[in-house]
Amino acid sequence: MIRQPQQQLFRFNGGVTPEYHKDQSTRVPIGVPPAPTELVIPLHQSIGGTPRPIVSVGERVLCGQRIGEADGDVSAAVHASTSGTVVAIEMRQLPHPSGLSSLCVVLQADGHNDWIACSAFDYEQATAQEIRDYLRDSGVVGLGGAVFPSHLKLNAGHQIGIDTLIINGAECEPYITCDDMLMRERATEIVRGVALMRRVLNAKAVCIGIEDNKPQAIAAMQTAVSESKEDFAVTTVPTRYPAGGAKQLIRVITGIEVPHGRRSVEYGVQCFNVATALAIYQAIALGRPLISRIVTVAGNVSNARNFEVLIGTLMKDIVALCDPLADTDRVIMGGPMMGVELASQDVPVVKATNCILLGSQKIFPPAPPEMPCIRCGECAIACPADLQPLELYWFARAKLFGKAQEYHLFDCIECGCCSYVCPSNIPLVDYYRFAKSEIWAREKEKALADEARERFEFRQFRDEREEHEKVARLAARAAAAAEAKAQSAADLAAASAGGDSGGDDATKALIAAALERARQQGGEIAPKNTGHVSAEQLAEIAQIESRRAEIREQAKPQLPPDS
Amino acid sequence: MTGYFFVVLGAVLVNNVVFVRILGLCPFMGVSKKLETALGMGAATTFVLTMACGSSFVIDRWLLQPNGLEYLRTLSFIVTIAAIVQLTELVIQKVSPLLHQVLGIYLPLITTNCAVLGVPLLNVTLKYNFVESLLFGFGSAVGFSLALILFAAMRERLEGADVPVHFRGTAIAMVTAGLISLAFMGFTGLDKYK
Amino acid sequence: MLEAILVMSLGAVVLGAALGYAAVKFRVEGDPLVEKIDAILPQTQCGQCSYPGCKPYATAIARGEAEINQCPPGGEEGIRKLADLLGREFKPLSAEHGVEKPKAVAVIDEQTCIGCTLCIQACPVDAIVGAAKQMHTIIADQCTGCELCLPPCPVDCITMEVLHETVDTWKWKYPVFPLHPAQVQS
Amino acid sequence: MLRVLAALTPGIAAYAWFFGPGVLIQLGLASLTALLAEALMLKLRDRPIWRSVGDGSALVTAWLIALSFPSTGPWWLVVVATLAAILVAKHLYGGLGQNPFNPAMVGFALMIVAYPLMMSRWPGAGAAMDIGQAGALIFGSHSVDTVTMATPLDTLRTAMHGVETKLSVETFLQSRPDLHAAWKWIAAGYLAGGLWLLQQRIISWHMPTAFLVTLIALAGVSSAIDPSAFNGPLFELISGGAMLAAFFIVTDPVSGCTTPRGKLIFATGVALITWIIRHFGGYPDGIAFAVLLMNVAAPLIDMYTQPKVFGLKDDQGSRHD
Repeated sequence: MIRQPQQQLFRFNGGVTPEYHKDQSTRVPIGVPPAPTELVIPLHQSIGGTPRPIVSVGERVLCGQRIGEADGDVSAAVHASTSGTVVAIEMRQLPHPSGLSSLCVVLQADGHNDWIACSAFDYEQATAQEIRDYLRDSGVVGLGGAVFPSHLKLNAGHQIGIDTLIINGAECEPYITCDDMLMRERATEIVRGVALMRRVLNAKAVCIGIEDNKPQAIAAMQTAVSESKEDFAVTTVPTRYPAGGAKQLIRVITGIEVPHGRRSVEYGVQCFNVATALAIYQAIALGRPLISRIVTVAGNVSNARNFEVLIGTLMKDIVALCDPLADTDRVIMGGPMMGVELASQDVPVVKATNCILLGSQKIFPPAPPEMPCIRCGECAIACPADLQPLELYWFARAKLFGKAQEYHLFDCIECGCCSYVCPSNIPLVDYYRFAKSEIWAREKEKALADEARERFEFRQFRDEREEHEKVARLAARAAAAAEAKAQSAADLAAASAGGDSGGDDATKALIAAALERARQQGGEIAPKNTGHVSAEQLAEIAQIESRRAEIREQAKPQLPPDS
Repeated sequence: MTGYFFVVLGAVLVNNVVFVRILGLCPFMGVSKKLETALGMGAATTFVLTMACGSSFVIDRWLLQPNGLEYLRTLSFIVTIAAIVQLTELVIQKVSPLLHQVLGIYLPLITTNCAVLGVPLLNVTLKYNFVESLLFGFGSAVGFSLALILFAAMRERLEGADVPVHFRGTAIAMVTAGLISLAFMGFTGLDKYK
Repeated sequence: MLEAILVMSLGAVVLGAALGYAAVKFRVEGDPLVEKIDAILPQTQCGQCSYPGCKPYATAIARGEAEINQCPPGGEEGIRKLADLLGREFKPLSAEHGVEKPKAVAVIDEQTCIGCTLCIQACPVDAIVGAAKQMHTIIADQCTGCELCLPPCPVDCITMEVLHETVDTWKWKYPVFPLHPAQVQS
Repeated sequence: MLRVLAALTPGIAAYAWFFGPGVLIQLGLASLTALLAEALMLKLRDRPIWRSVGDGSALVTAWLIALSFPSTGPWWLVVVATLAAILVAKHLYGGLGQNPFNPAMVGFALMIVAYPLMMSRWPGAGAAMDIGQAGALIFGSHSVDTVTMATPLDTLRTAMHGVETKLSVETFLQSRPDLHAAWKWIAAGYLAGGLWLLQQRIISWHMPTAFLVTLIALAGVSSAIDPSAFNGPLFELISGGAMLAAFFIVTDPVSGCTTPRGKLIFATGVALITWIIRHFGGYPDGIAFAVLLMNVAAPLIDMYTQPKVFGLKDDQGSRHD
């Protein structure tokens, strides 16, 4: 059944309508910042495995050249955003709430911006596997913020086909306008990308959902669709946060609720961000990998604006273009509802960076002190996932994670509606994030423990088996000996026993000798660190000799130990 | 018929074995930490108590009273109940090992559970007939289970409460039980209509 | 008096017979509880609990021979889970069995290692590779941090290195709660 | 919380108008006790005092206690009840937001169980009492029988189940029209405050509606069957603390249910138990016990009335074929 999405819309429960502040950054067109001289490109930019670096320090790379190779299927490649020289592959701070570092490729731009040879990808002739590999190697990921590798979503419906392809242009979070501006300015390319995706996915209907507070984007998309002669529906959805969440948008347009842990394709729906559609167009039709994205810079700046930023550009360089106000005291990646506060602006723009939001005491006044939860239920009314945030909070606060999971903690999409409405100013989402990461850590620990148990049990099993084998071997040998020399059995046994204890002693002596040598070596090795090459060599020689001595000693025939 | 109904209702609510008669507190405090264990304990007690009431009635009416051995009542009841509990434990261990683990040390506690002895003795005092005895036993056990289940659900939530350090655990559970007892006093006087 | 004795002994015989029959009829073998306890234990196999491995400790707990607070690697969290499973009261970690430490892995100083294989024999989870007279190394992913390889090493070349936080292992912190200092509930 | 206090004022004004200024003294006593007890506990627990005292939650508890107690009762009645409410029912559980029982109702239930006689001595309406007289009654001697009387519910109970079985509701009301009018006005005051709270979205419609509807239905049906033994809906609503309960007591979010279905079940349960205790139980009014009993059941009800989580609702399944 093909739905007629433009006729009937559905609603999701909950949601809030915060101040949007979107007009700040939509007054001027998307800007292009001056070419950066140094780019820091983190290898880990998408959900899944961290790509392996495939360039080396000192190597010259071209714009669009792959520098990180996808690690496994759930991963996406990383590319050089401009041409230049790799000056380092090292740990650099990431735009991550932890402020921790991860492996990055540092590129010194040469200013030429030489591209690799690009050619369109003939997806019509390609197999599903080839399309998947191509997109993975083009580094296309969801640009709405979740950075889920797109090839996994595009492949999912390849054979069977899906009912509805939804293109997410809702962009519900305050301040962020990158999708809005993209739709206004590049509607034609987006529509071409959507057409490509539709063919790959074999979708019966296509619906582009845009919130009704973006009339210009809606008009631009409608024009582009009618010009392209495609039968896409441009659906205006009511403005209500978080209508731009994939699950919420699917619900609004099709009425289907995709539960946690299920993929929307199981319900015949697939949802992509408009920027992802453009990236797919560029990858397939132009052969260009994903090396830039639109970033909104807003908040505490005098000239809020959107920029097309090369991945790896440092945030402070972009922010400087917008004249940040003097009282700026924090930088947030993403919007005020779901964004994460960063430790500094000295981090690169990554594929997930849809917005750089500067904050000050004036724009985001410090939250009034947290008051006790009185279970008023406002959060439950606002929750778009129909959860009971107050119960989740109660158990997350007390670190009763099992109970929190019973109350469906992992169905929480961290949209921040509950924190927004809470009259007691409780940072509810922080508690859920805390509880979730604790639970994940525990699950990881549990998996490790299970592995350790397996290995331990196998070791025990092996020890036992060896014990049995040894006993059997000895028994066999003893029997053989008894048969061969029946008359002097007693003598032999005595000799054997004597030999055994001798062997034991020998082993102990060996270890003692090695110990002695090692002590001496320890003394010799120590100065090595101070740079005495000769001493190092001496030590090496001594080691080799001692090993030889050991081998010689070991080469002597040893009697089997007896039990 | 309504008489029977009021026997059960009275035993469940008005004279709730835990909150009003204050019997069977050890398992009540011990097994009410989790809802599922509470359910198991409630089920086990319901079974044992109903059986105990039936069998003790039989023993009292047809063994002790005809022979003028009322003075052996307590003794023989204890023996009978102990045996029934043992039987229950063996059966549960076989049939549902999980329930057995969960009830663990509490199943033997039923043996010395004052509720299980007290209710049959009350039966005698109240001069109930066989059916009434069974119903009274059943009702008391249902009241016990109800108390246990409600209390367990409360305790599961209380576990997250920011209780002052010295009152954590059993202390606050006792306070809570006391307050529930206070609430159940509201039913006082209801049973005069039977 | 005679009747009383008769009645009581009759009761004893009947009930005793019933119990005896049930004990045979409903006999249970094996103890699934041990498995459940073992699943909670951290499987470091470190022996700090004074039992030779996690499984023996689990068995001892199930039999009621051991306390639930003897496992330092499991920490408070582990004790809490055991207390939940067994319906016992939570107890703080017993000091005589050790203290809770941050997770660490053993690292062999490859310069000093003499290749004696003693640590390989000591490792309960086969996380050390190497052969006689060859340098040994520890597979960090498989190391449980039990420290059992430390004492046998004749040259003390094994050290425990605390695992540092990475982006992958980073956890959201407990939110600041100005009204009440963060408290763990019992 | 402060708006809850504001919403109580019309009811208090009517109360003071009809029954004299005694209630104001009681309110003051309860408030003072509650604030001191709250501050003491916060101090003992090393928590910020002013912020928590200032949230007004202790005052709400205190006012509810003062309003449900006889306005000319001895001073220690209200003080002890408030102490029990704040110290035991609230702070032993960790303070605001953590108490499983409605603190005010714990205080009330405690006192009615301990001092049933004291708790049923209400002043006669229209007995023009100035503040001095009221003070003398509250702080002074116990020779107050001349001006006090039982609540209408109490009298009626005695009448219905006691000697004067022929006294019907109508005759009772006719005999004391002043009292009837007084209670009607007070109930109207609470109703007005409650409606304002609803309009302010401080409380949701679920609880008051379920409570009142259940009470009216029970009273309507039972009085239709046997008018001589049961009260009509109007009497049921204006007597006791029914209106106060509907908007201010049952709606306590901390100790009640939080799910929409749970709220309906909770309030229905309170109304049902209240009605049962009023008519069959040993106490004149059962609201406190009913609230406490449903508090006991609230966690269980909440657990089993969780709304379906997004995507797990029954009316849809995997659509793919």
